[in-house]
Amino acid sequence: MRKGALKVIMTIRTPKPKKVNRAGLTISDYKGSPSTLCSGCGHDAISSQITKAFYEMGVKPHQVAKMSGIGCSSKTPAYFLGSSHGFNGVHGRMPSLATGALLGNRDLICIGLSGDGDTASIGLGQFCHLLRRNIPMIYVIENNGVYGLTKGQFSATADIGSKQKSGVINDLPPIDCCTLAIEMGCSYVARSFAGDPKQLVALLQGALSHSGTAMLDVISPCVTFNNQESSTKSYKWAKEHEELLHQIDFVPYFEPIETVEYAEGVMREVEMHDGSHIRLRKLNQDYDPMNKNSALSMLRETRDSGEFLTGLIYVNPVAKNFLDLLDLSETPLAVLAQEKVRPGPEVLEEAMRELM
Amino acid sequence: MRKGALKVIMTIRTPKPKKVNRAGLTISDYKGSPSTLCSGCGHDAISSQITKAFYEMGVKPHQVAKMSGIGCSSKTPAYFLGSSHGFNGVHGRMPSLATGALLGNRDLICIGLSGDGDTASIGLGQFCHLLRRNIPMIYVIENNGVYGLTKGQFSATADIGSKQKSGVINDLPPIDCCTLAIEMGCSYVARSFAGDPKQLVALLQGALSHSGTAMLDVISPCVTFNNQESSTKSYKWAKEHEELLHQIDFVPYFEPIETVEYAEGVMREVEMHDGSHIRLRKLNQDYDPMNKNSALSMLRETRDSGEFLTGLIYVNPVAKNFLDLLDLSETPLAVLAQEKVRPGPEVLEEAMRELM
Amino acid sequence: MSIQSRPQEDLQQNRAEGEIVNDFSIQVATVNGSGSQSSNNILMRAIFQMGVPISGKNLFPSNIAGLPTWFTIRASKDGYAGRKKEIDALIAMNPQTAREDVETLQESRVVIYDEKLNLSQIRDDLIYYPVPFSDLAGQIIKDVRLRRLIANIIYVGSAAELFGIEMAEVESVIAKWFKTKQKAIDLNIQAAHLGAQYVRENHTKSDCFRIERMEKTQGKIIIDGNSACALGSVFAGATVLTWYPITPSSSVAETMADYMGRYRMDPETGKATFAIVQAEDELAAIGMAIGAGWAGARSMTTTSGPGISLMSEFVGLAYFTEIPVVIFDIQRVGPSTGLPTRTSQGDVAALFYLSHGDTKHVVLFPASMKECFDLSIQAFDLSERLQQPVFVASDLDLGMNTWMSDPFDYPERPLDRGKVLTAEDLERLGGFARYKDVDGDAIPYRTLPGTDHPAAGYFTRGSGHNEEARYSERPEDYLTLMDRLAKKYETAKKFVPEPIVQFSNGAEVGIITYGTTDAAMEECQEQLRQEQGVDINYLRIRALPFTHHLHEFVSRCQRVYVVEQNRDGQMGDLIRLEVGNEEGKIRKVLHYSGLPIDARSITDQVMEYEKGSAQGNHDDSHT
Amino acid sequence: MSIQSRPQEDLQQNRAEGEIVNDFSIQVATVNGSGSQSSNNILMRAIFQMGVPISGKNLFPSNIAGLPTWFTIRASKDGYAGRKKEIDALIAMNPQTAREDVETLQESRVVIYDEKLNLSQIRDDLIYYPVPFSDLAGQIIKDVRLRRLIANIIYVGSAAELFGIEMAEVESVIAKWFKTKQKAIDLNIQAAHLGAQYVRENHTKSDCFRIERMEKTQGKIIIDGNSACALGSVFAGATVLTWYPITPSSSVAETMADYMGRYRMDPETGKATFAIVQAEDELAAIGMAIGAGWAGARSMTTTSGPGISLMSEFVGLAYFTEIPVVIFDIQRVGPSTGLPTRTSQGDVAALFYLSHGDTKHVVLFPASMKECFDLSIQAFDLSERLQQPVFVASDLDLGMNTWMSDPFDYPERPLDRGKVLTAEDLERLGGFARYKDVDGDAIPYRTLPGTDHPAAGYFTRGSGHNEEARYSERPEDYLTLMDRLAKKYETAKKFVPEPIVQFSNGAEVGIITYGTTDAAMEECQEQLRQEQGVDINYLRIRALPFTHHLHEFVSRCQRVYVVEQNRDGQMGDLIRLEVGNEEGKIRKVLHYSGLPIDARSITDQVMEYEKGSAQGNHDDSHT
Ligand SMILES: Cc1ncc(C[n+]2csc(CCOP(=O)(O)OP(=O)(O)O)c2C)c(N)n1
Ligand SMILES: Cc1ncc(C[n+]2csc(CCOP(=O)(O)OP(=O)(O)O)c2C)c(N)n1
Ligand code: SF4
Ligand code: SF4
Ligand SMILES: [Mg+2]
Ligand SMILES: [Mg+2]
Repeated sequence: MRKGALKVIMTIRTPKPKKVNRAGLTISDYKGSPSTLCSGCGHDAISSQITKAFYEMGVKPHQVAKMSGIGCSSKTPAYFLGSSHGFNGVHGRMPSLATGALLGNRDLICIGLSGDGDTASIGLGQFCHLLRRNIPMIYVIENNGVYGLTKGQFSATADIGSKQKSGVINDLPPIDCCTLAIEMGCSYVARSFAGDPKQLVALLQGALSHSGTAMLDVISPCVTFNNQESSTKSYKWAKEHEELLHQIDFVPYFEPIETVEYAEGVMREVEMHDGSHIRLRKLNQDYDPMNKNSALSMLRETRDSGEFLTGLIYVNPVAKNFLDLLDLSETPLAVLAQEKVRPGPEVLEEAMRELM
Repeated sequence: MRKGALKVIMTIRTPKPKKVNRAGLTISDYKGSPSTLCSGCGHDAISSQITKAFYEMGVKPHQVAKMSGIGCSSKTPAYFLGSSHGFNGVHGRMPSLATGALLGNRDLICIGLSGDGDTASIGLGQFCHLLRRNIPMIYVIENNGVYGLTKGQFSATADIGSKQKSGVINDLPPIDCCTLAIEMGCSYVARSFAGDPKQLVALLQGALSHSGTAMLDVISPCVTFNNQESSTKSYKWAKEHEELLHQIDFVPYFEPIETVEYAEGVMREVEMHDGSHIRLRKLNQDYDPMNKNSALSMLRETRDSGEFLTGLIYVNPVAKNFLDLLDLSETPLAVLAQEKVRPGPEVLEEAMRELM
Repeated sequence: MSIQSRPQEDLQQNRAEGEIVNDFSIQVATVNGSGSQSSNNILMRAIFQMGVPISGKNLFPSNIAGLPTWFTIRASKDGYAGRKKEIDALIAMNPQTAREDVETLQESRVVIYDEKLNLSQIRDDLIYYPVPFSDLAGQIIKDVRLRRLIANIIYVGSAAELFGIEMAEVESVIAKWFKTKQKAIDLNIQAAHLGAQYVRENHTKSDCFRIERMEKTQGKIIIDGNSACALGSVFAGATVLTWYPITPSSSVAETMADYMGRYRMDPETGKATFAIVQAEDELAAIGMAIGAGWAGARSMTTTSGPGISLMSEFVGLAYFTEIPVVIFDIQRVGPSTGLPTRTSQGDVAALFYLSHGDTKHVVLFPASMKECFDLSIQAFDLSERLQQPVFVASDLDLGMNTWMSDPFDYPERPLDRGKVLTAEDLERLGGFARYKDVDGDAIPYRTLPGTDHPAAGYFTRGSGHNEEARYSERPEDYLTLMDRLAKKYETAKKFVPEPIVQFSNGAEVGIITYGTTDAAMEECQEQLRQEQGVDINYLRIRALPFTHHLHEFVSRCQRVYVVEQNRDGQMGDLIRLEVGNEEGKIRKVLHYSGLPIDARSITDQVMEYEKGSAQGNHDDSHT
Repeated sequence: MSIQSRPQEDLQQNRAEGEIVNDFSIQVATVNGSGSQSSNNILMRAIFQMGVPISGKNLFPSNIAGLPTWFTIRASKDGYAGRKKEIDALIAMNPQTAREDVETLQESRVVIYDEKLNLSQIRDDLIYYPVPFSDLAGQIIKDVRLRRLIANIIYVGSAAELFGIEMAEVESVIAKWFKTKQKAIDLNIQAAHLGAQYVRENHTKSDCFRIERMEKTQGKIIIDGNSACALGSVFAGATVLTWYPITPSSSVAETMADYMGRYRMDPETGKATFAIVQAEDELAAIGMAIGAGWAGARSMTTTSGPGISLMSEFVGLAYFTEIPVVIFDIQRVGPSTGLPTRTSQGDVAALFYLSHGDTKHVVLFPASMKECFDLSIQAFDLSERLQQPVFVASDLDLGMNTWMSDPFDYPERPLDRGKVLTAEDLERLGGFARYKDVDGDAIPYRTLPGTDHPAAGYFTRGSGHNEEARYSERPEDYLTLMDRLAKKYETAKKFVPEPIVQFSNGAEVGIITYGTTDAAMEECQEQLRQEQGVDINYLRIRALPFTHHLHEFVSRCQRVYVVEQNRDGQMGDLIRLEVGNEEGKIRKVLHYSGLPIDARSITDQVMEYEKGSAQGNHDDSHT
């Protein structure tokens, strides 16, 4: 039923599948090299949705910078947008690389791919500080609750009480990246599931329209090390427990918004930075993702009740991002001409005089 | 008036000033070398209260391990409990050193001193992971909103919009260490003020009676770099805006609990791990520090309303600490005899047979 | 891809009357995650049980499933355990690489392959044995996934039949391998027989390779270096292990966790006499280990290159504050992430100089399974004796590949906990100065936190301090401290394991190695003697700092070749600093492709030099 | 405490007919946070304005207020800027240290002190000038806190009177110093006069030290090395600075922020042509800088020892992925936290070998204010030309002390942005291979993210890659990559600044230094010539890698002394590796107390060696 309902909506949303998008490119222009991940890995599903979202938004691949840390998840930037620049850095430190890249070139459309270990274990500090700065980028956590690439050790989002193949049991509470992100000032916080392509695409498109950090905590099952039914990061559990906060329609700025009639409180519309609209259609209750406090309470309640809540949990479309705050020149710093960056001889003389 | 009221209470609490405490030691046995901090520095006030609390609780100095990172705050362990072991490590990484020390010797009574830069900037990751593990120790943040030792740069708890002597302005939101601590699973979360010695002593004694991580976020003005009235970390501002959540009496396990009559809902009593009691006396409203959600809401509300809330914000006296979870031998690992740690020849033979 | 360019060895040469017995290599080319690991092990162990020395090297990709993997079993009557450059028998199971794998073989080598791949057209100078593995598998099992697994054990049977590996041994190994899983045992034995039978009925042996029972493996064990280090640590009485997962070091910690759980629970209390903590990263891992070492525990951490870099600051703290901690570096190919599943000895300089300022560290270099065990134990003694970090530098080849070894000997010496003062000592002495050189060996005394004496406490700090451990910026205090630390490094020379030295009369050439490189040396010496008539003196370094033996060795040789597995000849440089390099006497023989070094490469490079013609990649910019 | 043990210099010796003119040192002993910094500067600048070359060294504790601090002004007619070991005139304002300060003076030196301290009983071989500073201060100001400040300026007046520093200059400096604050100006001038007057009326000069007007400072500037590096970076067109505060490097970033704000706002748009970000720690600081360098910005970070250790992993990434970034290391005394407010050259080995695996880095060593400016600029050109990290190794003495210098010259060469391909280039070439050595210099071409061409994109990774930047574990790809990186290091030799070399006829002795150590060399050479009749050849290293000049220099000397400020002789070792060390020709002269090196210590150690009697602390374990 849900899926059914979703389909209807999607037809409203999805620009009729064309051969080429606004950038005059085909979907295959957004593909990358073949994946070397395990077949069935959630990460590959996410790569496909990223490919789709960027294609549908008509993003120009050369403007994109794909950043990542280390892990199976962090390998994925090689598997989409093959003609874009990509940077697979060191473990847990992608946030600083991405921050630097955007300082150097503010025009880049930056997407960071990370894992739960890369972000919540070794990378927790940099992750938090990135969010505080509201760096304008999409930050996707491909959350499977384990270290995939090193063969199944627990990450900081592993379920408490969960068991490794080796028999070791995890007795530490998992970090909730969404709550943490909101507390740290993140201005676009969403949770989704690799097995829910439609929602994921919509959330990615919303993220592309956002002017600050858009953090997507995406449950992405590791079929090799953490897909047993008991795991809250398994396909089965996620499918069975997924609770949609709302149904999401995304209307890109370049599409006409047909005004559809809705009963009172059935739909909320969030206008994004670039003029796109995110439409949230009520499911159980009317939910306001612009209210930080209710977002936090909602997260706490569902966590306590063991629900797996997905959707756009919090958004502040007008928050100033870090580059705005730095008041940087419109021209990317990387390409400023010598005249702009090397003051003239008279300036040096002035400086010298002051020191005499 | 408040202070007056407090005094009364204190007389109930404070064991009549004796020459020596239960350990047969005088207060001067709990002092350290003379401070080299600026006169008037909040950190020195905190050192005095630590001295007092440990003296009054009759803690044996040789059982204490004082840990710290780097900063003016991190120098303070040299200024109290001079006969205890102390470890002034590297910047931002005290949590791991303290964790290791307690793994090595579970009998140590561990107190960590840190600064807001040491904890919330460079140390944020380790801080969060320490809290997740509920390491049995007292963790004091001497929070002045600046890097004192490096002469006044902003830390991650600096007020948004605050100005450095150099004129640089901070436009990032401060991290709220109490909220963060609760989210990370800390089991004793308090906020206090270097200028409120009585409350601080009570909170420290409560912390000494706690079996998990006790995190005290103590506003500790930097008189040299961040004491201007506008700063929420200044003496003046803190004095004027301090809102006591409740008045705290601490009754150590070794003192008789005189039952005092109270009107309904006027007092809450928290029994601590070691049998001590923390008595919280209602001020404005009755507050339950055992309820995580109300603690988080309370923190959010007061933060939004710009109040400076102090007191015991959250406590879970029964949470299992990390050493319990590891099921460690009662004898500290550091002093286990060779027979305990080197298996016999027959064991090696068995291992060898399996490999043939 | 293929893992090597086509090497040049003429088979006729080493063929004794037409047959090559117990001296060849079998390589299984497959994909990882396909479950071939167990069948490869079964094949290897069956040969082992026939008394023939073996070694197994697994060349795997840095991902989890679906990429090419090569497992090479070397049977060597002489017990050579180093990598053999040339593959004698290929079992081609991986369509992705089959062609290239076949192309890189030398003539008249053997190819056993899945019929469907039909490789026989590629070259006509090889001996082919096609087998319809999946069809055969289909005969005994329907489930498609299982069929893949079964195909693996079928090639074991085929190979056994071809090379004369007794089926009885194969069966007993299978039984051991699957322990109590009777169904699995039966199924696998059935499959093995099927593979053997097919070969018997459809092929006639036309190659020259044979396994023949001999007596060289009785009482030997098969193990990998990481397990040996883990066992060593268990018997060293290590009590705290804090680590962060990284290939190829993870299995040290994981194996140790198993052993600890079995051997180190206190029988009386049933409680753990150890703590193992997976930290959030390497900074935390080393921080915890140092904290534990400070508290008096025997603490350790395990990592590889990137982790070593992250530990730099903390290691400097431990050096400067004199805290014992043992750090295992299972080296992989760097710099940066490099090749996480390939081997190297590239961290020598990093380890020796680790951290800013004037630092020099103690590093141990195990070269065998026995040494992984023994030096792990010694590392803890050294670290507590010297009160400083001690590194154990292993590598992926040593750590993750399977080696044959004599069983380990139970340690004779009791634990050396170093200079620790108890409350009684303090009572007697009336106090102590933490950083005072009382005994003239530059090693001070320490007390452990929790020691019940008013004079026990002292303050540890990474900033300047005097002998009483008080804060000091005085130039004279700093000089005293730094000079003592330098002197302590001299003292270390008395405690570290001496090099293994071997002189042959009249030999002019000296060769120096360390760690796994040694595995190729016995064979290399044989090649130099047989093919070139060159006898050599040999020294194997087992530790930094160097001992006087190095000076003596060099002075007794005309030319010294330092053979190691990194680009810059890092140990060679340290040796030149130690003993000088008069007229380019110290030369570098380097191997850094990520594959374990092989005897042939060493022999060839040494002879190149000797013929006064050192050129090319491995030329040495310093000479 | 006192900052030095009592040195041995006989005053008579260098006294020209009873008077010592423009060649002595004045040390003000006070406590930090007492506001004496400005008065010390005023005193120093007054001498400067009299045409007498000066240098100022501030020896301060690692805390914020209340601990002993010594500011030493050296007036040197010969323009010697290195530290002078012996103090000629002490201004004793700090009760905590007064006694020891006085005790360590040499005979017939001067002591100006606060009467209350009455120091005159301590020794009778000194010349004392007591002054009641606080009482005098009380005469002109009531506020107790201000009185302390005023007392400081009073001693300036007293010293001026005693040593013949013209009051007019003192006044003009005060006016300059307090800029528009007229009240402060008047008050300070009044106080200075009061101090002078008191001395005039109560003391008769009985010492031999005098300042006399000369013509050696016209057109000179006074600056510290950190400001010079900051200015250099501003004119280098640096666009991204990401940093984390740490003494003694912080003022590079902070001064740069000032200059950027003034000189680098785009006049047209009013927007910033730069970004300065205070990161959360050094891992983030270097990560951001590398990210920015990857994006094509001229990026930099500033730090000191502990930060260098924390940057290890990331620097290895930049080396291996070939990303430009400039790293300023303002060295302090390590290992660990060490002495944060003392100077050393202890990070040479750490910088050269930084990170695990086979890495070698480019390091520049400025030795003067001009070079801080020039080499900062060159560092960015080098880094983008070579596509790798470049370190600028300064130190606390150079960076935070005040030096006299000629004004800086405007850079002649335009920015060298290195091999960057534009969309047009790509169109023409039809593509590119990121890691291919097209030009034979081992430097590949890169494109910047955002380049509008379908062939522009490539994937950067710290793991193994081939020439097309694709993931590869192939041994041959790894060898190609590592050999090219080694070759690129050879190419770097063509671009790095050459050493400064100076031969004197027939000199047998060669001395090699780098960085601040050079400041003591002119004086040292004079001492060797005058006192020992020894002429020397001199080479000052300005960069790693070494160039051929080093080999030539060493071969032309009989004995070479490498003088540096660390314990292990780190540069000495690198030199030995480069040129060998035939019969111990390369000797180490070391200084590592945390105080700036002084000519006397070098001269003495060199002569010790020359007399064949090198012993003691500074003995060299390698010879
Ligand atoms: C500094 C460093 N430490 C450790 C490693 C080893 N390592 C590689 S990936 C990884 C964890 C990956 O887990 P996660 O981020 O959750 O990604 P996943 O594989 O689960 O997608 C680790 C520990 C490394 N590459 N670098
Ligand atoms: C790795 C490292 N980076 C930087 C520094 C320099 N440093 C010393 S203290 C400090 C910040 C201290 O601030 P905080 O923790 O708030 O302590 P406070 O001085 O304010 O009490 C810094 C950046 C250092 N010692 N080590
Ligand atoms: S191991 Fe897990 S995370 Fe990694 S590729 Fe396989 S399924 Fe995906
Ligand atoms: S600088 Fe600030 S924090 Fe440091 S000692 Fe002074 S007042 Fe305290
Ligand atoms: Mg994961
Ligand atoms: Mg602070």
